[in-house]
Amino acid sequence: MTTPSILPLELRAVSFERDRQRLLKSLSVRIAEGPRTIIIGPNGAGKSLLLRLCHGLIAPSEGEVLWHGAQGRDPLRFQAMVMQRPVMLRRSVAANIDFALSLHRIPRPQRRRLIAEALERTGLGAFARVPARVLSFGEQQRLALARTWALRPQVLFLDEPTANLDPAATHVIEDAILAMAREGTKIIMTTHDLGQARRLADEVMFLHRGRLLEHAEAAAFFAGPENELARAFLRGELLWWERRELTPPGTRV
Amino acid sequence: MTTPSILPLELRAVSFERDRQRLLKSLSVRIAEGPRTIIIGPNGAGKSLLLRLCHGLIAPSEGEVLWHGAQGRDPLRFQAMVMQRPVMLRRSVAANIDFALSLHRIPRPQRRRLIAEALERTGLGAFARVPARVLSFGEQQRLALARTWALRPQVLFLDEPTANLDPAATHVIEDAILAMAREGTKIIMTTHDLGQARRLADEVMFLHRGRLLEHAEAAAFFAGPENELARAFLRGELLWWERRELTPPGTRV
Amino acid sequence: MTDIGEAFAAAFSLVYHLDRDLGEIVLLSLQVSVGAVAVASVIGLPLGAAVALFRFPGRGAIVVVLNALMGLPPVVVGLVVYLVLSRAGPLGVLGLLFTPTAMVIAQVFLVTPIIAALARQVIEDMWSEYEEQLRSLGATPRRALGALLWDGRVSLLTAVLAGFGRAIAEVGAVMIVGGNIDHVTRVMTTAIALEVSKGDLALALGLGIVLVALSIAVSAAVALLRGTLAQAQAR
Amino acid sequence: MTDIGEAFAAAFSLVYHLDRDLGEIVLLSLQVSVGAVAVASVIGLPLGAAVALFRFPGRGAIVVVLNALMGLPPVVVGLVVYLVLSRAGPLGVLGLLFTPTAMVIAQVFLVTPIIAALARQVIEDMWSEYEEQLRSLGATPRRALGALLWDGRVSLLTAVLAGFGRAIAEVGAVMIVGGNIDHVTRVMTTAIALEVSKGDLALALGLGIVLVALSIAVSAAVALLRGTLAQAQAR
Amino acid sequence: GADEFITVASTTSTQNAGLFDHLLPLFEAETGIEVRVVAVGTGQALRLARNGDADLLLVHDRPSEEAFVAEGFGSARFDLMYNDFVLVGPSADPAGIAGLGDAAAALERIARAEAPFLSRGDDSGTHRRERALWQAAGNDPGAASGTWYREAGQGMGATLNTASMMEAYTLADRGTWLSMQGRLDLGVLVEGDAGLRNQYGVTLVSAARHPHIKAEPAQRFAEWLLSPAGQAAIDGFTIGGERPFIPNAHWTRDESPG
Ligand SMILES: Nc1ncnc2c1ncn2[C@@H]1O[C@H](COP(=O)(O)OP(=O)(O)OP(=O)(O)O)[C@@H](O)[C@H]1O
Ligand SMILES: Nc1ncnc2c1ncn2[C@@H]1O[C@H](COP(=O)(O)OP(=O)(O)OP(=O)(O)O)[C@@H](O)[C@H]1O
Ligand SMILES: [Mg+2]
Ligand SMILES: [Mg+2]
Repeated sequence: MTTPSILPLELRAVSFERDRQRLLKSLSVRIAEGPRTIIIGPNGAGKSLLLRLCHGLIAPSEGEVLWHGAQGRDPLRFQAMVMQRPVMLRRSVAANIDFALSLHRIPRPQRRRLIAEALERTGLGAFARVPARVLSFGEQQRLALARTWALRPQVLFLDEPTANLDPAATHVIEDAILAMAREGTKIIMTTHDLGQARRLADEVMFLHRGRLLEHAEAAAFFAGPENELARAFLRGELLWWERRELTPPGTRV
Repeated sequence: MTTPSILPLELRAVSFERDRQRLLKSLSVRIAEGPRTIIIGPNGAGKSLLLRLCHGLIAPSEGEVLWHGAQGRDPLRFQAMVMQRPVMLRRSVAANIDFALSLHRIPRPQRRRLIAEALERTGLGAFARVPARVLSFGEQQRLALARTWALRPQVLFLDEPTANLDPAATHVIEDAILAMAREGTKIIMTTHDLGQARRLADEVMFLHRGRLLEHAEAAAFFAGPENELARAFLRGELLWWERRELTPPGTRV
Repeated sequence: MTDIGEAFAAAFSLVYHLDRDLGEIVLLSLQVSVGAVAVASVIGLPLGAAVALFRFPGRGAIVVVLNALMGLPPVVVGLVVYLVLSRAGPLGVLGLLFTPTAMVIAQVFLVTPIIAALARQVIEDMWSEYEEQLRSLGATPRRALGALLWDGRVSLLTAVLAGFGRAIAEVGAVMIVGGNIDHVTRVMTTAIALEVSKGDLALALGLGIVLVALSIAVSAAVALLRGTLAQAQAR
Repeated sequence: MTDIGEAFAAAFSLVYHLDRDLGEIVLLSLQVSVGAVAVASVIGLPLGAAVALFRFPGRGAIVVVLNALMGLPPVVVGLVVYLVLSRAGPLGVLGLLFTPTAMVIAQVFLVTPIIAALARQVIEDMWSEYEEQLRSLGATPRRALGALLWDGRVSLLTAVLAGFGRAIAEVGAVMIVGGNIDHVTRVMTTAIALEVSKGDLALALGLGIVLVALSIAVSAAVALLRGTLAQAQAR
Repeated sequence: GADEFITVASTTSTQNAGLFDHLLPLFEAETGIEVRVVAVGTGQALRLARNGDADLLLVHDRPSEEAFVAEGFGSARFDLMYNDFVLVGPSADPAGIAGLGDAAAALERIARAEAPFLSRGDDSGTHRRERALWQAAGNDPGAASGTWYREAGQGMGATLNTASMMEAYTLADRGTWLSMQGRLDLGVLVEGDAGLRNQYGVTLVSAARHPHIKAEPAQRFAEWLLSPAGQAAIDGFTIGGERPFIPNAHWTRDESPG
């Protein structure tokens, strides 16, 4: 990709409100080109909302989302996202990818090659002509990844992309994410798998009840976060947004 | 629950076919009262199909699904299931549980207590009056668990119930599953988290391309499965249903 | 096109001077159509939902027929109801012919298939999402049906409005079984037809404008109801 | 009730002796209604989808009006089209009045709001699921609209059938702009109305039975198409 | 409204001309009996009465009214009033019939010129008269249906409108003509022929055939129409200064049917 990057991304005092509830609370953060950004936090912290907000799918109630490198270009055209629950069009697996490619004006002959390649990489080659909606959920998640990769975005948002994947597939997808990052794709991703977060993160954002409580280098964060709640989270002691002493896993069977 | 159990469950040469494809191939298995049964296998192996088949949501194309203890009772009334993607009714969180309880003819005053209890256990107390469909997916999965538990089934099917949960929630849900099992609920569950499988399983079923390749004691299975593909799966070397040498996880960052 | 200008003038003067006659006709139109749609909804919504839910032999044929009956010709329905309610017919003794009740009955036959066919489609689309979840929770078909009708309430309202549209606009059936009797069974559409046959096109159009305004008012009221229903979370 | 027996006898003898006149009338009915529904679909489906997709000031009002226009009275539509096409009207020079083309035009006005309003509901329900995914993939509104229309094809067919039902059954508009002229603009519904006014109820009912049979045939054909469309996966 | 009412089946021509709006308030004020008029095609009106759905019949097709009585559905029929039919057409008058005294001859000319002629085509009283005139002219235009001879299959008002649009000739009853002429590009070309006379009659429905019929109030209405008071009321009804209906009852109270 030789076109200039739309990054860095800056959120300026961004809040998101629904039904008179502040779900994201005055987030300010700068996300630069380069490091793989992993967002972690308990269920309902606002991780998915934050990704959708950065990606431009929802608009902030207050504050601004700025793509400093966009230079008048539509930033959405250089991003892609794998949603937590990807929506499959009522078409074949191949047609789902083909549709995404056609949206990006990729000429038809080229598309066939890209589709074959994407299916190959995600182990869906045998499913090309199967209706996408009958796939198992793990397969659907892989198809969503295939559909996104074929677009070769500058910025790739991933919302728990391996939640439904088997161990080997998770492994391969992690490898692929690393490979893309090496080729210059900016990765912004959420996960509940702390092992995965350790493996993939260059920097970590810790979200809690709609607040960004910590934004740090991965090594420093996993060594010991500054924030007390983040520490509790890493120890598995942050339950329903509250600190609790829980029996350590493994001792109970 | 003093009513006699509907177990054991027996599948006799069960096959499931769609669009001229055999998705489950001649499964025969007996699932007895007591041990927690964990089903593992790669994406698309047929785990969800198998659960739905046992639960009676889909009918086998060939073979029989028998609940030997049913004694003329409708076995579905003594089972519950947390689906891989639970469907939330277009109502409040509390009303979703209330609906499930009302289906089981639980009188209204009792319901209120059960709802409060279920919400408490899954950390959703604050969300009682929120529309269920706006919950985060982790919260939805917890609601699905709450909805099912309130029914106090004899047999509980769980399809990757913690895929979207944060670590502490996963921990608590695992504890709750163990507690229910201790109280006599039969657990039949799938997961991609091998650590979780180790923690929860009494016995393991390994599914691959619609075939049941191994059904063993958990300890024996995790010590070293008889089946070659199961061994590859445990080592994370079973990719897209095929054995592959993969770089071991952790070595690549 | 002067007629169209005249028509608006006529419409405004009709409304402005709102004479008792017009009020009476508007009211009867509403009573008959709302009544018919209410009855048709009570029959059609569960019927459509049932066809969507149940699998039985001949179901495909029933869907085809239901869809076809959306095109039931009002005049034919009017005739059949006339023959049944006529003094010479089986229910003649009830003396319902040329009464608003007869008009409601005829419209129920027209509107029920529309509501049922559209509801079937809405519920069938939802059923593909809900079926396994509801069955897993232990819902009997009857409870599943209720849950689907409630969860689909916003979309189903459009089906009901389509039925209302047919009822308020149709003239063939109410003309035959109502007889367009002044002060008794004259509704907006039969009044319009009368003015057309008299050749007073401006007045006919004026009445037409009033009728369309009436439809818009009903539709706006339903939009408010829709907003309330969309927010209603609990049962 | 002897009339109903007579009616079936009349219907059978009509079909059995299938005289040229009946064939002509059936054919014209189909031509006019299918033509009108085709045009109305081409306008109404994208229109409904657009209203479902776009957020703009006054959108709520447009939805209300669209829903209300499902109840556009045929007689009024017929009158307006009549005034426009009449010699004194702005398009009088075209000489379209009392031709099948005029009937198609009038029915397009009747059917388009029905198809658009029902399509809006279908697409809006889908849009809540698809919106973010399509926008994330980079779909322009135009492409999103196309994708929704294609993915909703099976449900939208019911909306189109509802429109067809209105077209094939309505008599008020085609009567006014067509004139029910024998061998020129006489269709099933106007023929039925004529037999009613003549008092030949059995023949009217017989024609009605033929018309309903025709609707069922069309609906069955659509069911086949629906099956094909449901299976069509790729574009 | 009164609680006692009767149902009268009538033709659209009388209703469209506005006759009932003029007569009914007078009768209701005098007797307190409400009269409900169902105005439909002649054929349908006869059918309603035959089924016992109307208490009184007021139409203008003497042969079928008499047949109705002869078959026992009606108990008696009386002449009530008359007007006449007129042959109207475009002012260009392509067949050149203006001023002819003989309607049949005028039709013959129209047929020869193949000038557009719009028939009611609905088997109504007017249509039956038109067919009789064609027969008198020795012509059967049915074969030309769809070409210059067109059958509208609609009521009088719509047919006049259509004829005006198509610049066609047509046969109209004077009542409808008078009430609509201002809006039409047509003129009266032939009138006054004895063959154009249009007799309206009132027929009592037989209570023997249909016991539920409200024979007594229906008879009161019929008697009132035929009485000097009713006849005067009809006489006093005008449209734009012209009398569309001329009363001609020759009935006396002794004739009252049983
Ligand atoms: N209705 C259907 N028609 C055709 N194929 C289907 C249908 N339902 C499921 N399949 C196929 O059956 C296979 C097994 O599906 P299933 O959902 O059981 O997988 P799974 O083991 O649960 O996978 P995952 O781990 O991804 O949840 C998949 O390959 C899927 O594509
Ligand atoms: N449209 C909405 N209206 C009201 N509340 C909402 C809406 N969308 C999200 N929420 C609430 O906002 C909170 C954050 O949601 P979000 O989906 O971002 O959580 P998350 O961090 O992604 O959680 P998970 O780990 O479960 O995916 C949740 O508590 C959810 O209930
Ligand atoms: Mg999330
Ligand atoms: Mg699964």
